[in-house]
Amino acid sequence: MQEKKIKNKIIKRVKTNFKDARDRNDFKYNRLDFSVKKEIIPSVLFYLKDEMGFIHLSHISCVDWLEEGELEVVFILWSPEEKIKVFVRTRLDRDNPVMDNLDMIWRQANTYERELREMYGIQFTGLEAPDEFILEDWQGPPPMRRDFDTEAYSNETYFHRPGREDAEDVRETITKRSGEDIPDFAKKYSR
Amino acid sequence: MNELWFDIMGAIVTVIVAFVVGITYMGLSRKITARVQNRKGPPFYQNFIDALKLASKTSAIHHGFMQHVGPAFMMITSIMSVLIIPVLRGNAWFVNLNFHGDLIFILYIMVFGPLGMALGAGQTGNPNSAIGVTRGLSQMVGFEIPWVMALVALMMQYHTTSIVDLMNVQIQSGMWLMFSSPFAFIAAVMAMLGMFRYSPFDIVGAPQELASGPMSENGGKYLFTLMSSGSIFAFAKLTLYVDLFMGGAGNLVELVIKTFALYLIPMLYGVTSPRYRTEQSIRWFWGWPTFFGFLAIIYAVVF
Amino acid sequence: MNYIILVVFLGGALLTFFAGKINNVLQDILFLASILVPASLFFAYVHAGNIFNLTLGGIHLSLGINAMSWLFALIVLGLGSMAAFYSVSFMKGKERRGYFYFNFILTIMAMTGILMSRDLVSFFIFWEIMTWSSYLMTVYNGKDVQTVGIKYFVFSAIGAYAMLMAIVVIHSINGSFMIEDLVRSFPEMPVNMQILIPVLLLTGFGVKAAIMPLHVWAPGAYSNAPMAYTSIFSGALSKMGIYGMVIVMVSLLSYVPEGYWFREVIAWMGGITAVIGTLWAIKQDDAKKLLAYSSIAQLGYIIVGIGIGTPLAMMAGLFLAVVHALFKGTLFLAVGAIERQTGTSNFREVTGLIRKMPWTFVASLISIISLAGIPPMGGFVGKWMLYESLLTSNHYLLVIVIFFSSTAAFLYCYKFLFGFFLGQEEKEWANVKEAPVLMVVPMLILSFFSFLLGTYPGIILKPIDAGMQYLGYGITQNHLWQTSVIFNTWGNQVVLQPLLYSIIAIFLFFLIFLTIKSFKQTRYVTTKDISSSGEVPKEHENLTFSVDFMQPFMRAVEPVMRRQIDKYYTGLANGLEALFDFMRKIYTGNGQTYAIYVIVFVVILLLFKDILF
Amino acid sequence: MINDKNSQKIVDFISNWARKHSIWVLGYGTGCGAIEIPPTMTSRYDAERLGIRGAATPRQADVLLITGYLTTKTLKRVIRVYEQMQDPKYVVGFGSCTINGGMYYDSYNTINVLDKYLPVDVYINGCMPRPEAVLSGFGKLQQLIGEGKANGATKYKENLEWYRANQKKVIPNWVMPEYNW
Repeated sequence: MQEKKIKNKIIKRVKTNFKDARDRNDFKYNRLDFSVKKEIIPSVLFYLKDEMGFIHLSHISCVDWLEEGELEVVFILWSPEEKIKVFVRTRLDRDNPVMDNLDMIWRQANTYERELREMYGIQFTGLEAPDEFILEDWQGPPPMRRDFDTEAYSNETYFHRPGREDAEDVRETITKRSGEDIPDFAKKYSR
Repeated sequence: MNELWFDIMGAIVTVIVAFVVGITYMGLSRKITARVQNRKGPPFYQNFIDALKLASKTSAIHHGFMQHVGPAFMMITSIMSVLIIPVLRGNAWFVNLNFHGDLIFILYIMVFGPLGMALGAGQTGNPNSAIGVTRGLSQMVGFEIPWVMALVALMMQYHTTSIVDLMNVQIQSGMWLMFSSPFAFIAAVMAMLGMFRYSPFDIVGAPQELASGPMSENGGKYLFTLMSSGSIFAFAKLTLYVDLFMGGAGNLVELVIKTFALYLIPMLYGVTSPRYRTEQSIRWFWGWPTFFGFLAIIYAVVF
Repeated sequence: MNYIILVVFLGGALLTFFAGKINNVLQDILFLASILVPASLFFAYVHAGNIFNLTLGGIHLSLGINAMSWLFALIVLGLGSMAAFYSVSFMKGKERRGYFYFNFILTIMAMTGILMSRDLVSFFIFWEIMTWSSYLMTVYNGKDVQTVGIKYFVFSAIGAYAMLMAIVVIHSINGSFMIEDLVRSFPEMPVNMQILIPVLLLTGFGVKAAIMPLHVWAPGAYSNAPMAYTSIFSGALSKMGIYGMVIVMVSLLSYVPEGYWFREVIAWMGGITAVIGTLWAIKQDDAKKLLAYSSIAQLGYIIVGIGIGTPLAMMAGLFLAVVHALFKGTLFLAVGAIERQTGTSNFREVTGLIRKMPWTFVASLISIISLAGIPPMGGFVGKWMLYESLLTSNHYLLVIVIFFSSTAAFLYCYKFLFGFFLGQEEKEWANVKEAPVLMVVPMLILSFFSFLLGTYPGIILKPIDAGMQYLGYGITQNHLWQTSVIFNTWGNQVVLQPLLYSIIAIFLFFLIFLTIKSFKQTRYVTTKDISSSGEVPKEHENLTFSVDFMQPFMRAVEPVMRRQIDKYYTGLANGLEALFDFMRKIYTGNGQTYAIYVIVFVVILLLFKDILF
Repeated sequence: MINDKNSQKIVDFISNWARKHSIWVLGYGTGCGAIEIPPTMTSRYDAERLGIRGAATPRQADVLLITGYLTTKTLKRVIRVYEQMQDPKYVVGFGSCTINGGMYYDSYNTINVLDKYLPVDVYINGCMPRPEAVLSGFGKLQQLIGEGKANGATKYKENLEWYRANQKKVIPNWVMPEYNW
């Protein structure tokens, strides 16, 4: 009960301060969920950090909504006092994903932003990091986007040793040998 | 002129004997270590094969002149000490420079090579090499103290600085200095643990943290020269201990038995010990070994 | 002839100083001439027994040379002329050259004067000229001129006052200033005078020789003076202290029973000086400071030899004095060359100069090997004689102390060579060039001599022998010293020539082996191409290991290093200041108070009349 | 005498024998395969009895053992390590990742076929190969060395341009020192 009260308080205060913040909270877990526009992301995060005690940035994640043509960036914050997580989501245009740099709020945001820049191609304005993060000398499109065909890229870039095509499926071979059927829950993984 | 050629031939024979015996000991140490660890282990001549392979490497790199000559400096130390230390008692083949140097000369020529080698290691520019060298020099300051104390005790007691004279003292009295100056022997043997750089005093090479330290940029012929110099030097050091404390040796078989018995001490101590940090190692040498060194000097003065 | 040399020096100094107003080249030539002309005059015309007398204001002054001072004059003038050649190139384009040249010549003159003096008055006058000219060089430029200058000034003053007091005491007893009279009458003096006079004189000389409690000025002064001058500051000027100590220890103290204790104390002080100097040298990051502390340590060895005072020990001390002048002179000159070419002398900044300044490296390498006492260099012969003399005279603990110090010396020796010449070749120093010929050649000549003395020590042992005979050591040593065999009183010997030939033969054999073995496949690669976990070091990445270089060793000896003599002196100074402050409070400036003091004093006198009188 | 063919044969025979029985391995343990090396070296399988032991740095090593998949990033380091080694030198590919990409065959950043980039002398098959397989692979390598057929380094030298082209295809930003032997 206590937790729900606190959560309600937080939702109320965020909503009064930021008019277009939408929440989809289910109160099932110890977490809250807000969706805001990308322009007000810095002020929302500042507010949560300074006023509500969400002083720790756990992660910055990204979801590729290919069908809707958008990239969703998720900031995951943690309040050590209340033991509550907050997900702050925002949507960016998939063709031109640009948003503000946030590493002045949390230093560790720099690392996550460099990763997102390489893996999803999101540009953070004013991000100071000249070197590559993980992908040294990468030339292709951002590899974590869903429209990136990794097998085709691999075949095109690296050498392919023939012989893999007629390789047998492991489950089929085992069932053939032992005479048993593939279990239902495993069928969807088979080729 | 003939005498000179005879001397040179004797020197070459001495060096070859030292090389063969020393490198066999190194192979045996690998074998014994393996047996202690319940392994079969390499054959005892494995280090011969390693040396031969290193010699047959067809390419080599160096980072400058000092690295190129570093192994040659190391060889000076090894061969000079094996020539000055009497290998056998009263054998015409092995009287090399026995009467041209004394114990203090030996002490100083023994650091010539490591210093030259350290310069070579320094020029590679590899940080690991320089760290290894500083560790080695620091540790040397540690174990030289008990070692010199033991030698000073011997020199005080028998009023000589010559190794040949100390051997003669043992023949005349019929008693090894190991028993007539026991504390000096203990201090010297403890210092020997550091001299041979087996674990727990293998802080110079330390393959896990320093990538073999000063040797990390040496390969092929350079490593071959260093390896053979190391085995000659090990033989020279063991022979020095035998001459000083165990009455020298009359023939090669006796020498091999005595040196191998001594060689087992640092090796078996090393098999069962983990590695020290550098300052722990230095302080270890300034603890009990130095205490025994003091006892040796008091013993030498009083008796 | 004696005083003509000094007059030439002095006139040369003045001419050089004023020639700077006319033409720089003329000034250089005059400078060289005013060092070289008197030096050659000295070696050509001055020999023992050539005495010049002068009576000035009723005081009898006398100048002459003897076998002992001839040996030291060899150090002074030999090193002085090498440093002079070097200075001409070193000072090119620097400010206040006249000042430098003037003081340089004056120092050489003063040292020559000291060696020529046969009476205490002229000795003291020249001693003061030497102190002042070296003080002016110490404050020539540098970072912390004030503290360093004051320290040097205070300690020199203490030494000078002690010496002056000794001279006055001697005159009040003897009625003569002549050193011969002092030597003759010393054994008959009362015992308290036999202790007081040597203590005062040794304090005076000990300051210049940087013996243990009086050494604090040395690191600052050596490192602050221009390097061309420091080479004679450390190489020759400190030997004046040694010269004085030799005279006191041998001519005076060996004839009285108290001499034994003096010898023991001085020898142990020398031993402790050696250890302290070595430990502090290891800690330094600045090459000048490192060499300064190393000088203190090396002077410690020399003092040990002189303190022990047996024939072999004295010979070891004097031999080390000559060799120290050679190698330490070279090393200071090398640091000067590096500082001139790169602008800094800090190990943390300069690395990898071996391919840029090969000749400086060769000179430094030979000198460092000689300093470390490794055969076949001159330093080994001196160290060997020192150990043998300590062993044969039963100073077993002192052997250990000296051996510890000289083993620990390898650490700073390696640090010096590694810091400047080895390690990664940085892009910052890619355009450094070798020093001018006039700077390199003196270094090479000096280092060649320290190599030569390692195989043919007889060259310098002969004048040393003559000097020791003058001091009264037995003539029997003459047959003890052959050209290349050194042996101790137990009869154990080291035959240097075959050893050197063997070393060279082994070295050449393996050098040839390493060179011709797979010659075509042996390649030079840059220091960036090292096996560092498969990484390619980028240009800006500094992989050199130069910070906290000897950290493991420093950790082990940390308890010793926490105590600094400097701190005690500071404490003493603060205490004295507080005492004087208190004294100041007594003088209130009020007449009434003084009246009370007078009354109290009278009352006390009256009260304790019976006890006091 | 030295140029005589028979004596050259004898010298070759002796040096090949020495090379065969003294193999210093530099393990490049990027993938999961590195965990199979400790049992191979320690008491159970004891590779040291065959003269196989670890080397600390590339300069001392004879064999480069690549245990598992190589990303483009690690490939750069592997090439550098290989080029720092001294002749004669051999490469052993360990596990199916080095042969055809293994389970990472469709990954966007792991190379699939190692021998297009480095001259592999012996492949050890398996995912993971057990220590027995490793020892048998080294046995094959010893056999090849003894016969003088393990000449991957020579192949690399001769076809350097082809290898370089392949390497530069996946490592466009090429900043390595020249390889000139």
